[in-house]
Amino acid sequence: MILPHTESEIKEMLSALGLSSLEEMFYDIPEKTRLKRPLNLPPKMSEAELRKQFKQLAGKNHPLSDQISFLGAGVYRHHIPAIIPALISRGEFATAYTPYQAEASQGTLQAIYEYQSLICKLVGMEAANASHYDGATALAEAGFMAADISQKNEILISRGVHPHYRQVIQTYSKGGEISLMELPLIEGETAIQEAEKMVSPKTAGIILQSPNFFGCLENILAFSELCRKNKIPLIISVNEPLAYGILKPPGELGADIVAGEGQSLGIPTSFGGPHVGFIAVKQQHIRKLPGRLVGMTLDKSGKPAFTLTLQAREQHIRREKASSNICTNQSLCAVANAIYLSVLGKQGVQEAAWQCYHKAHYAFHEWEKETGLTPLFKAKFFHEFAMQIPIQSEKFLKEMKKHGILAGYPIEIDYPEFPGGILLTITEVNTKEEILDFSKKAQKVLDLQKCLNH
Amino acid sequence: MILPHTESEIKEMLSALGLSSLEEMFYDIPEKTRLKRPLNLPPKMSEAELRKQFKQLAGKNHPLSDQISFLGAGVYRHHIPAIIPALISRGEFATAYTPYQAEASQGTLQAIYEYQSLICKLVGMEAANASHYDGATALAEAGFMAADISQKNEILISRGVHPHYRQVIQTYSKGGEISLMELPLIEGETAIQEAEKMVSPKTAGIILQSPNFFGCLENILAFSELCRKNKIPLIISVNEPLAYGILKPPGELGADIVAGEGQSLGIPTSFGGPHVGFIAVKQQHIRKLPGRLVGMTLDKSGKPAFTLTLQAREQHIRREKASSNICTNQSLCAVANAIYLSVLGKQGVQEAAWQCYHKAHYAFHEWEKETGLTPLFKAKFFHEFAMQIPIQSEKFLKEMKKHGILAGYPIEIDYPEFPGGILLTITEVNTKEEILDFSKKAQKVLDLQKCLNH
Amino acid sequence: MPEPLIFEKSSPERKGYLFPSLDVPIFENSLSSEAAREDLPLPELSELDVVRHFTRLSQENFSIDTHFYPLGSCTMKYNPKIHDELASLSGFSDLHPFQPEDQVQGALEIMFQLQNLLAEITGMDSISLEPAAGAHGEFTGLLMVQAYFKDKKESRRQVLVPDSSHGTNPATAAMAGYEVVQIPSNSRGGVELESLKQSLSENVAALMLTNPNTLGLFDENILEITRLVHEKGGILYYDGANLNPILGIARPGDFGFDVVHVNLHKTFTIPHGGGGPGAGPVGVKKFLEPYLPVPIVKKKKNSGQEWYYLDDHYPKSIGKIKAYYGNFLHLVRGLAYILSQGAEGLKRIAELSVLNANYMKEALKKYYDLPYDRMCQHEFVLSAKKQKAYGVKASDIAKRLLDYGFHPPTIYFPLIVEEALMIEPTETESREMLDKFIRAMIQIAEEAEKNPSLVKGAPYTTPISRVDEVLAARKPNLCWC
Amino acid sequence: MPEPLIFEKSSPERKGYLFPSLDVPIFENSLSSEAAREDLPLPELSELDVVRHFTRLSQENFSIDTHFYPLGSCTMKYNPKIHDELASLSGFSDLHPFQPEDQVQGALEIMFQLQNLLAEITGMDSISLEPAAGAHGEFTGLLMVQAYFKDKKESRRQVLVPDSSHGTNPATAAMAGYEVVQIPSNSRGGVELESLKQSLSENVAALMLTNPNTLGLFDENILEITRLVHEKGGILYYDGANLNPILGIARPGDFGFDVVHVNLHKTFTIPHGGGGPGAGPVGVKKFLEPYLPVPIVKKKKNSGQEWYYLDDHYPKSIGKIKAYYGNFLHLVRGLAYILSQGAEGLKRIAELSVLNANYMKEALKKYYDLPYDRMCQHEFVLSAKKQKAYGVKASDIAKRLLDYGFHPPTIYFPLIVEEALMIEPTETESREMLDKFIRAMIQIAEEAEKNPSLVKGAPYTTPISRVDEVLAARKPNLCWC
Ligand SMILES: Cc1ncc(COP(=O)(O)O)c(C=O)c1O
Ligand SMILES: Cc1ncc(COP(=O)(O)O)c(C=O)c1O
Repeated sequence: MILPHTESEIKEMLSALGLSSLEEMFYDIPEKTRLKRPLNLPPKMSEAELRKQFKQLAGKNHPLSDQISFLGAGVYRHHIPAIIPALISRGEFATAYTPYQAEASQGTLQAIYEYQSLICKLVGMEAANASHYDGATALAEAGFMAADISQKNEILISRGVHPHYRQVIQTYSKGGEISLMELPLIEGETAIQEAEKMVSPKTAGIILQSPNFFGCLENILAFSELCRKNKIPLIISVNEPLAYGILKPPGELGADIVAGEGQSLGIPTSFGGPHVGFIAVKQQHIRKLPGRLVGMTLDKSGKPAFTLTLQAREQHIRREKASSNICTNQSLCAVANAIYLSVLGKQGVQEAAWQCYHKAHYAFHEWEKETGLTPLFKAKFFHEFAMQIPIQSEKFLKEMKKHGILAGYPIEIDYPEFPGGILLTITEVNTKEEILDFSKKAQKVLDLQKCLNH
Repeated sequence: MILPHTESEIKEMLSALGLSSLEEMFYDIPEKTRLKRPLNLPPKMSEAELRKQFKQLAGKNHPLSDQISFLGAGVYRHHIPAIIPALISRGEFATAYTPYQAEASQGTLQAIYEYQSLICKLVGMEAANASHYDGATALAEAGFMAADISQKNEILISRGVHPHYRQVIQTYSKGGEISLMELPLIEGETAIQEAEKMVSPKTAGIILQSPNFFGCLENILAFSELCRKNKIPLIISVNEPLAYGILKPPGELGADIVAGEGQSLGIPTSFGGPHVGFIAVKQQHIRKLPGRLVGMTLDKSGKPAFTLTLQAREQHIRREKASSNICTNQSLCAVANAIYLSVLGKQGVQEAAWQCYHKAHYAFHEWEKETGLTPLFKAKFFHEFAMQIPIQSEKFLKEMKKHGILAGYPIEIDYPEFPGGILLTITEVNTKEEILDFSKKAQKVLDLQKCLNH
Repeated sequence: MPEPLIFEKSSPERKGYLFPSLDVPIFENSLSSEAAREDLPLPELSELDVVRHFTRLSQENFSIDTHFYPLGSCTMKYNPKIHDELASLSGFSDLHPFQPEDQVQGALEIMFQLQNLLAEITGMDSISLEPAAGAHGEFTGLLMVQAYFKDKKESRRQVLVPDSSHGTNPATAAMAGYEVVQIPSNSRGGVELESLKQSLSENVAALMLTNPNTLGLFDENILEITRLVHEKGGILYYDGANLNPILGIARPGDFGFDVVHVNLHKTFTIPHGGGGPGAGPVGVKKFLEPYLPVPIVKKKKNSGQEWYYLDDHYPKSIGKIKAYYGNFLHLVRGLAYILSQGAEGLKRIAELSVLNANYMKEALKKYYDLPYDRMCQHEFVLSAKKQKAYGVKASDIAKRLLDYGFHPPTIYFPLIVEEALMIEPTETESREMLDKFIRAMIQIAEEAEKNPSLVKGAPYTTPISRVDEVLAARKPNLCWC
Repeated sequence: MPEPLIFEKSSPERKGYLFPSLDVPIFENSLSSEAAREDLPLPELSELDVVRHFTRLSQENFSIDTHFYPLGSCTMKYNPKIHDELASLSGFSDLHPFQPEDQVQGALEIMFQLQNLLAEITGMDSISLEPAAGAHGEFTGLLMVQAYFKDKKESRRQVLVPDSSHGTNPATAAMAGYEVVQIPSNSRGGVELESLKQSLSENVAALMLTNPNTLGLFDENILEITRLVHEKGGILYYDGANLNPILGIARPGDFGFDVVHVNLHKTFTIPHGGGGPGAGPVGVKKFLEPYLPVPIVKKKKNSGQEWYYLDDHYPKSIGKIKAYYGNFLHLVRGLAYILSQGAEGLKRIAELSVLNANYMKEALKKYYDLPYDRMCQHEFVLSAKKQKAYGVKASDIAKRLLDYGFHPPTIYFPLIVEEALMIEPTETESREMLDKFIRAMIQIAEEAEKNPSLVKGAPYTTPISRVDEVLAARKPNLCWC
């Protein structure tokens, strides 16, 4: 990319300023800190060279579509309708910024208003913010919100919450006055009995994830009763919003705050980002929501119009008293979510969810029967479940990879209590053939290892 | 893609028509010819299945970018700025049709007006049509035009014109009353002395290509003098418009009609299509031009505006008296050309052309020196030249392919008089490294063959 | 604020694109001053200038992606985005037509499959994918007809076309060297049989027919027509631009047609690109196969493997009709469409395109004159006769529709209907959209009566007001000089 | 005709997307009625409905691709299309964050290289690419500061921010648990040194500074400021949102800053996406490295081969600040930008962004109040004080600019300037464009004087007229129910 200024224009512009060199514009910078050498960067590349270079770099990676993958663990492969990249790449969406000037930004504003509404409908809530960095940071800020609502500072968080999310909320908590206590799991589900014991007058709220990191469905209702009894908010973390195409949504089960990740809804896995978080709440909490909100209003002539609203919560007005420091969010990904939920619509989202469900259950029973893998838990699941490998999981995964299969996520990285456990995810993208292929290859790998051990 | 109608809508709509089944709408079709069976087609595929299937099919091909290629022969690889696909894929350009309603089509109309102007500037003419199917059909219709202008019917066409183009004009000529006579070549250039002899009172015009199929630059000036003397139009066929970034354009050398191919200007090679043709003329011939024309005019309020014009030449008004039957043309490719010429601009087009020129001449001398190849002709060239292979060209090309190099086009397919000749093209896309690699591999191949022959 | 011309945005020495630097020595013995050009009067802009210019221009268009676009005879249906994604795979777009066969097996397979599927859909025996558009297909078809008769040593000089035919039909026939004889339509909008009989003779090479015709009507006498022409040894040419409404319902081949062209850019969802590119494959019955343009894609077994190849061993071929092998990337799109629909899907397309058209026709016929009041197929033609009484022409109605946010129908075609408004909704539009358009048309009919100058002054909401076409033609300005 | 809501376009049972059919048996022992949801109140549309809806919505936006967009503090420069092409390569977009290292070497190489180049550009020792935006980077930075002092067993409770600072600075400091102390600006727009001295103490953890600051002014006392803070053991935090004008000219690290965040979505051309996503890498000096969020990309030799890996062996790390490793696809874009510019190119960017800003400032200062009349850097802040005398506010001027086809500047920020208009042209705009904008601003200044109600009633040309923000806040309607 080349800048538009020609040499003669530069001269003319300088002379309009009464200057004779570009350098003079920088005389406010102390002389001794002005860089006396060129930055040490590689020589500049033309567009064609860039393309070549990045194709080479991309070629050093091994995309999921070129292999069989049962990796999930918070980031899910789903079919992405072709219209999504086609629409969000439109310059008018991609190269606009925060819609501060409503009259010049109705496109973004309406799309985000629709996004907020669609998310609310999916998870059964009444208001959602205009997106957050990702599910993990959304959860962390939902934690702050809970503390703000209950005016307490000890949060009980389930060990079933995605490990990265727990790490992030841990990091965030160092700033605020929040402390975290972990709710243990029993058979893959958060132990309600333990939670009952742990709740105290200091408790600011409870965080569960459902389906949780192991894919198990949590008993949200039981926890919401516990929370209601103690007048503290229940926060549900959602990694896989598509599950709520068929599952009763947290909003209906008594969640006060739903903090989630929208990657599943039309966003590529992208080596982890950009993805998109959201925080959705019941009506009474809207003024505590962090981040931007788009509201529907009227214009001067009485026509419906959209605008950023309740900005008094935000940093650019409230500064240190703001509900959060978030400014730039993940708007374009939110638009992708809105397009996804619109084009799949009611039936498509249900279909996608049911396919995940049936395929995952098919795989579960097939693998239980045909391979040496055994289920780690008995809990109900959506499209993800943990299994025990009779050999070292690292070994197993490596061998399976040689057969062209990414055979899941080794749980013990985060849960030393489950050595040899792997987390397996099946979505509508996986085929029966792939599931059967897994069986065959897993048997082969395990047989060989048994043989070698003898 | 699913149609919008729900079952209940279909019922309601049918009943609005007083019908009880969809079938009844087709009762005008004689019963016995109504298809009684489903069409014999593969089962329908979802978007995801389509994507998989076509990726597989694409995977069975070997794109140019994954190898070293010196193939040209009328279709040229050049760097394509990323903005071209980004802009022409915009729905407003891609999913509009012929701009019959000017007020709703100023985008397309202005872009095409700019295209016409840019093409004129590149080849030195005064008016161009809004595109043609490709260079070959443009040339054929330019031939008809010439016959129309001179009111004669025998066209002299150089043997240096692209063989496909000659075949196409041959095919086209079967319709009209045109007959073709071939102008022979001497040393790769069209023989002016022969032409002088062949011109007769029946001659309707002369067709040359420059640079011609062998890459040689023709002496346009000499032919234009001959044509002027005989009051017949000179038609210049252009395969590689980029050459006119540095070469004196045909318009300045006396061409009356320039018929060309725009693929070089921002269009991928695409296995041969869609590409885009154009016909450009001097002002006095505009009413004989086939195809659409966009003109600049004013709107009711006096503002500049664009519209299709001189439509009285066209089939939808003149029917059998039209100057051509063309209706749908290659509009979107023309817009791509316009973007290409705009973003490269004066300097970029010159730079691209010079790079082609210098690289091709470097390769020519390098290969002449370092390999057993010898130049077939002594004529000046732009970025393409013919060389003699000391072994069977088929053999040579096959062996070179094994080394990852597409080593040009075997001329003898079309020119039996040059057995063992290959046509080599070097554009700005080729690197010095590739050129040197060719030398190395060509030596290897030839040495081995020599060895085997002994 | 319409956009200035790209030339007006130019500034000397500005650059928009950077090339890798030259990695070979400059060739010293360079171009002579006779050979080198002096000036290159192209504009000079930055990349941003160009992006902004063409983005803004695009926004001045109506298009399917932004507006209902019921342009009759053009089948402006939705163009699925997935097709663009597939066509842009480098395994397709980055192929050279002269690459060796082993490097393009996937491309050839696509063409082979499309040839077969189009043959099945049209009821023909063989397909050429070479023509670039419908009119190009017509020309190809007539050249085959010509070659056939030449081969049979028959000299037939005439081609018959109904007066309702598309302009390309007579224009093509003339281009192919034929004398064009026009056949009038009967009161049902079909071919007037008596005239046809009178015009038929040993001098007639072919009848070119669109059926459903450009009035959107299916000619009930189709079998009689084909019989009559065949009886006189003539060839039946089917203009398949209107194939949409009979997909899976009936096949031109089964009516007796010998040559068919189809417009992939109409029925088969290739985006129209502001006027092209399209693709106009041609199908023929067995007896015309020898004349097909070359090459045709064939399949053989090569040491047990399937092997696709380009066959140009057709000694009687009319030759090449276009350089290389057709608008290949569009063939990718066309195939993708057929595969995404299957047999049932294609039939459904036909049915719903016809349903949509009839639904609109019935709703509008009270407000606009309907010259042929019968079941239509994918489109129907109204006349603005009634409105003309108030001084409002079809073109005025068209312009006024723009203010209602609709692209207008095709107007003044077919020529046999006075003040024609030719409406083709296509099957991809929902009933709500049809209803909205119907309401707008009714409102305009009212405006025409009560406030004709309002309609005649339209459009009011477009980037420019009505253009001066007379000025454009009187002083043609085709190039910015 | 603004576009209806997507919900209003819904029709029961309509479908927009087809899945491959289920290829496994249905799991019979299905969801219980307590677990299963009853209704899913999502809209039902066709693919065309959705394409048309969002295409039309997009057209209601101003954007860089369509309009000059001199939104101060946001660096709305051109976003090269090639970057989008590169980021969409499946070798990048189709990677899972938990794929084994050997399958993502290219991705890690990109991150490694970007870490190094950003370190060089900012003059820092180490970079984390994890933060998703500027504010996120600030938070990361302050948590590191906190961890550092905790480690040193120092308890420092205050963070200083100038009154000209961006809102995220104090908000972040508060979020990180600090007491925020605001430092006033001096008459040159810089930090008031006396106040700074008075505020400094052993209780101050850090000073957060934007320099050039949000007035677009470079604080000439920068070395004195960093010296003073360091003297008291405080940390110097650099808000790098305004890095653009000093690229290759000077480096925050060389001024003495210890922590820096940069906004890849400003300086480094990541498209802003209507509000995000962005990317806000953070750089630190050596002594803060142990506290960096994990993981960091490292390189080693693996049996002679270069090998990239994710290193999370940072026992003192503040932990993770985001799931996975940052907004990776944006890192691809950021790296592409740096590589496309090289050292010279980056410096040129700085120079021309400053030239553009000063050029506009000089042209406009006769018509608008310029509170700090000195050389500016990439942006400058005018005040609509003069116009306010006629009842015309900064927001009115902003709205009126829309009618002239320009996106307005940032308004009412920084807070220390009354009726602020903060203009950042960026280097990718040509002088013609600046001149056009200048003319519009001058014309509006005239209108404000002669016809203030014209300006106060603006805009007149946008899809909607001025929105009722009071209503929006009084009766918040955040969800279509
Ligand atoms: C009935 C009919 N025949 C022929 C054509 C010509 O097709 P094309 O425009 O692709 O050349 C058209 C379309 O324009 C048409 O509608
Ligand atoms: C000076 C300054 N600091 C910080 C930020 C915050 O960056 P972000 O919006 O990426 O969180 C911005 C931009 O909004 C800014 O302009």
